[in-house]
Amino acid sequence: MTYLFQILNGVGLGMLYFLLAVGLSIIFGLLQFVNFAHGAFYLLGAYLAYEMVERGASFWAALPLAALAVGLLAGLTEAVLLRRIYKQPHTFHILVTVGLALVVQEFVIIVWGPIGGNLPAPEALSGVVILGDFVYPEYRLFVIVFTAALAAALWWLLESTRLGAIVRAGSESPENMALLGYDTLRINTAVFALGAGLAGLAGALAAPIRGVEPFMGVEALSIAFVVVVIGGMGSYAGALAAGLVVGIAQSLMATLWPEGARLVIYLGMAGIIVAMPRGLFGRA
Amino acid sequence: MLHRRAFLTTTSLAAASLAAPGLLRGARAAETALVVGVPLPISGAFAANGKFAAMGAALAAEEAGAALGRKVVTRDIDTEGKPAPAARKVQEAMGEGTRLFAGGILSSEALVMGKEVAKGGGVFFTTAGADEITGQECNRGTFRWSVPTYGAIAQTVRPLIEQMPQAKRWYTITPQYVFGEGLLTAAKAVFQEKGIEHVGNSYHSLAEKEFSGYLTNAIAAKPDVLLILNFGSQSSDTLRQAVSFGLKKRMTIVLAWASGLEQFEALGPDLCEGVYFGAQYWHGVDAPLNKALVAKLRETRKMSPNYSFAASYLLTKLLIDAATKAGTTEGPAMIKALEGLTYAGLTGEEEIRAADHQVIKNYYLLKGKAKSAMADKDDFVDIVGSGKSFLTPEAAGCKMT
Amino acid sequence: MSAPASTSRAPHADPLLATEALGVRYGSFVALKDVTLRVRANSVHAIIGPNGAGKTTLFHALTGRVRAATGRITLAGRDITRVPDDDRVRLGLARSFQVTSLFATLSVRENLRLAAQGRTPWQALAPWRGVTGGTTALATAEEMLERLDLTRVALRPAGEMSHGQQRRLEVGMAMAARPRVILLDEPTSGMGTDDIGTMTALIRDLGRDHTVLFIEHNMGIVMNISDTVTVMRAGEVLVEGEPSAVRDDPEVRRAYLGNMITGDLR
Amino acid sequence: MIRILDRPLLHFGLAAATVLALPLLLRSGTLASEILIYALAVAACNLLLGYTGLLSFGQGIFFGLGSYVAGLLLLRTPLPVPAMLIVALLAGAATAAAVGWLSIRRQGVYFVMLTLAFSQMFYFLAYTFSGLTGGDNGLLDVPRPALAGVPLSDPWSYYAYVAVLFLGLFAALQRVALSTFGRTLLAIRDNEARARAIGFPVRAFKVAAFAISGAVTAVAGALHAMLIGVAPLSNIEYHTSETLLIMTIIGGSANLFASVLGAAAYLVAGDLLSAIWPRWLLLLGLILIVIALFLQRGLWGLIERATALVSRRPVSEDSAPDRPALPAEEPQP
Repeated sequence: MTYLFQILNGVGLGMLYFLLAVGLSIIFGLLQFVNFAHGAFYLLGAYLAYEMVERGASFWAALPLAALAVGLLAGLTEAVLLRRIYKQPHTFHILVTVGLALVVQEFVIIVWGPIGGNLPAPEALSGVVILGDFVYPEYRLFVIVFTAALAAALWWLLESTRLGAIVRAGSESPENMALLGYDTLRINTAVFALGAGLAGLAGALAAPIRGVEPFMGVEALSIAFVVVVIGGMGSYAGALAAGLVVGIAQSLMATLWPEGARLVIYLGMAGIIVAMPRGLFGRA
Repeated sequence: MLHRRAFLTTTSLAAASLAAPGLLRGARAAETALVVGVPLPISGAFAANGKFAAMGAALAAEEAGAALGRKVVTRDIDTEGKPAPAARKVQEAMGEGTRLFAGGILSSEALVMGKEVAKGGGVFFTTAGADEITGQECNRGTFRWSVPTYGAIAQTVRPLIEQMPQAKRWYTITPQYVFGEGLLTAAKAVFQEKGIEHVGNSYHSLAEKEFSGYLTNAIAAKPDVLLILNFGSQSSDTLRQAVSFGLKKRMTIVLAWASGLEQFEALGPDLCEGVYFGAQYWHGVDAPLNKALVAKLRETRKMSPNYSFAASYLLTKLLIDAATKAGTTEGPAMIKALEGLTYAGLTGEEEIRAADHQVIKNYYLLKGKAKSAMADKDDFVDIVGSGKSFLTPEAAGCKMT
Repeated sequence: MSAPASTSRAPHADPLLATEALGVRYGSFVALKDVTLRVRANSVHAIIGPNGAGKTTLFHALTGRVRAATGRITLAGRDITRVPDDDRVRLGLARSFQVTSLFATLSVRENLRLAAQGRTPWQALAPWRGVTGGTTALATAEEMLERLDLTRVALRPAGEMSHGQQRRLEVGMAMAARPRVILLDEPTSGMGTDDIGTMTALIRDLGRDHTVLFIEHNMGIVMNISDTVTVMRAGEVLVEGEPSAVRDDPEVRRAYLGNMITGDLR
Repeated sequence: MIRILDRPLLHFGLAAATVLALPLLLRSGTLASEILIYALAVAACNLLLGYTGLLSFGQGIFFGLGSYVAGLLLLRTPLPVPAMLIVALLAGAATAAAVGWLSIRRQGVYFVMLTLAFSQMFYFLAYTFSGLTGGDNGLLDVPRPALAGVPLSDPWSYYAYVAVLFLGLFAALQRVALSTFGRTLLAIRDNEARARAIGFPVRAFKVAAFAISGAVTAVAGALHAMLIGVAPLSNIEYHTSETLLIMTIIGGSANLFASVLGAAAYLVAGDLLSAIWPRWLLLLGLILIVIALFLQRGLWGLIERATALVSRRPVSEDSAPDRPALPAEEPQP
């Protein structure tokens, strides 16, 4: 019975991981850009939501606003900073985004202090759902439903809109996009802002579960990498599937072999790259 | 050494730009003033503790300086929360003549620094949690203020069992490393003695942030009490997630090793309400030295001392007092001055046990109160109980050499 | 330009490089199908065909860069179908690339030295051995510099040279391995008229002491210096024969030459 | 016609000058030793990044491994230090060869991610098998035994010992970089497909580069454990790998002395800044961004520009040996 509940709980975790990773995956797919600052956007989203709620805003307003603000900020960063180095080797992608992540993290400490804070779940969702012996917080249930709806919307965006078509074409072959005559610069910025905004949304959404603290971005980044690699870089469906796999695996390991949870996750990540480098769903 | 000094003075201007790390730290001041090194995680993940601890140490130095009419300074050393920079920078400080050190928040850095300081003939006073510091890894140069795991469990689990005779089923969540094992072992011993059923334990790694899986395990075991044995932000995460799973209504939650005020501030009163916390220090403790400190701090800085601040204040004060008494900062005389010392501390009368350099002091059981019942913004908890419980030095495994 | 290289050979001698029903697939796309090829020793053998005919894929398969899905490849009678690409160099197979592929930051001499060293690569795995130790490779590099007329620019980074020089170096890298069969993928691609003349002479010259297999779009060169021409289309061999026979083949004319050649058939 | 700044002898001379200058410039022998130890590990990292074009997040594995070898052997066996260092060297080479052999199956970002996964795996292995590694506490009391009767307990005498090893290994790395092997690595970095096409078994070369890099890194890790008296868990952390990479890039990957420069600059600046401002990582972040945008050849590139300014000779950015001037696979008209 416990296993069943662990799987259910893992689904909740997995949806959050999906949201965290999907932006990283889209950015990589289109821009071939390794974004080590993705965790920093997650961190920033959480703190912005926290700040707004502290100042009396409702969580429902803070959630989209935080995501939007992070997206705008990321778009700006892309336009003035990152686009200069797309053509450079990965080394410099990593260097500039590691630097950016440090700047954001230290900035958060300067503004909000080194001690974290608590962002309570909205009143309406602060209870629990009871299923026999199993207890599940309403807020986490909301996260599952919300993320599922968002995943569907994102699916629609990527599959049925012009932007989606461009992104998909661009992911398959970067030259395509220029050949088709699109303004690649603006599309790059838009996609980067979208990816980072999703990370910010994940941060704001996770804040009532995890609280906020200045180093939450580091852990988020490593989870996002694991999910993206297992799912296949640039793959939307892969991010969803791998998010769920990692969430469920982590939750099950809590019962089976807690000490080895991390070891198993990274072993899985290495195994996937060696055995199937494009991940579960990556395009060949 | 001599020619190096000479070189430094003659070419100091030219070299200043290149050799700043060596020159910026007042080398001259070190020769006349009494210096206490304060190795703390000032940057990195534990920066919050480091910040307050540095403030506490500075206050102690300031007070002592005024009282003694002598220049007393603290020297902040950023350990980055990691043993390697900690050891390296403490070595450096000793190379420049510093012999007294008060600091070390994390077990791993404190253990290393204790060894380094002892090797160099200095004295290191710490608040870190690892039992080994005054247990298997104890040494002449290291002193520890905080109560080890045995006492923390004895002053939290034991009184709660007595208070709640109907609560027979306990579940534990434990970080898997020496500190967590220490707490768990002590808790198990109490369970066995008191006939408590230990219905399960979840181990987790030091990097864990997601506790829902462990909480699901705990719920399945249907305990009366959830005993959380991790610390710092991990215990905050565990408590936060436990509350969101509605566990507060289903069972009693005990956090055996809380950091006190700074943790309560991060959690907020709603999460803390009704939860039991074990703590080394609370600013509401009724002891003269503590009352004076609280009054002074409220007046000058509009804040209440938290554990990091208070402990660091006291350690620095103890080192300065001992150095004044001994008339030197050199290790052997300092150790002699500190061993067996009984003094009026922040938790009442405290004693430095000579055999293992463990300070014998109170450990507190606190209970979170409702937001409406708080007298001021820092009044998060009531003191439910306190007392001194310690293993003998032999039982703790300390063989001083 | 004069008549084809005249080192005459017995027409039915065993081929030096041959394929038997060679097939290559990229996913579900069939890039090569049933290609059977005979390259006689010491001949100059041209491969022509429209874009997408599978010429470069054939080179990739011959040199081991892509794996053959079906069929086999033999070099001097030895089956090399499963031999890894780097080992094929040691067996005497070297190639140049259609798109210039040099060590751009290294000097021209170093490019050639490395290419010469590629024959005995395990010697280079010695981290303690200085470069002067590999004198054979250095000597080969010097010889190639002269033969390619690149001595003047020997110390310049390869990436900084003119396009014509880079193309010559590209071919020279294949030569430096002293192969039995040298494969040249569009050696004159992107060249000006002067450079083309030099390159044509170089290939003809190569034909004297090597077996040359080359892909070329310039029909003038093909007809001028080849002993054998293979025409490919859509991954298959259409016709194979002497230049004059191929030129006059009606199917080739219809399928390919008619709309490609602009009166340059000499 | 090699430009003066590209002469290996000059680089060795500069390394030797650094060894002599550190005691004059720094008050702390410990910091000086740490600079040389990191310089070794960074130069080894440069062999992969600058010479082979492999951006590996796995260097911390070998650094941590070296620390553990030092801790285990010096604490539990009577082995003398030189023998211990040889064991660390061999263990580092073997582990690096294995990690490299698996990692180089993938290229580009996948390679980076694979080394990242291995780095995390080894960290959690070290964390889980605390009986061997001491877990979170690390291996305490790593001694610094006397060498042929000369005690090494004084920071400056240990510095002298480290300096001798540093110069020896630096020269050895230089020899590697200049050998036919090292020059083949450059070719692989520039154009791997071509290197394979002209007959080089590229994998074997990459694995060998990993092994040499891992061996030197492990020796540096062992020396570090002896320096700080502990083999800490943090030495095998992902963070160590990241720091080594950052130092490498800050210095520049043009030559091995640039790595010494990178290690020294990072440690000295870190030491200085952290004493002044607790939030110094913000400055570090900004510096990284500036380097990525404007100073891709690192501090060494700065020196090149400065000397070019003095001698009024233009530095051709295109001839940068650490950056292909011409994308090798780009189609040309």
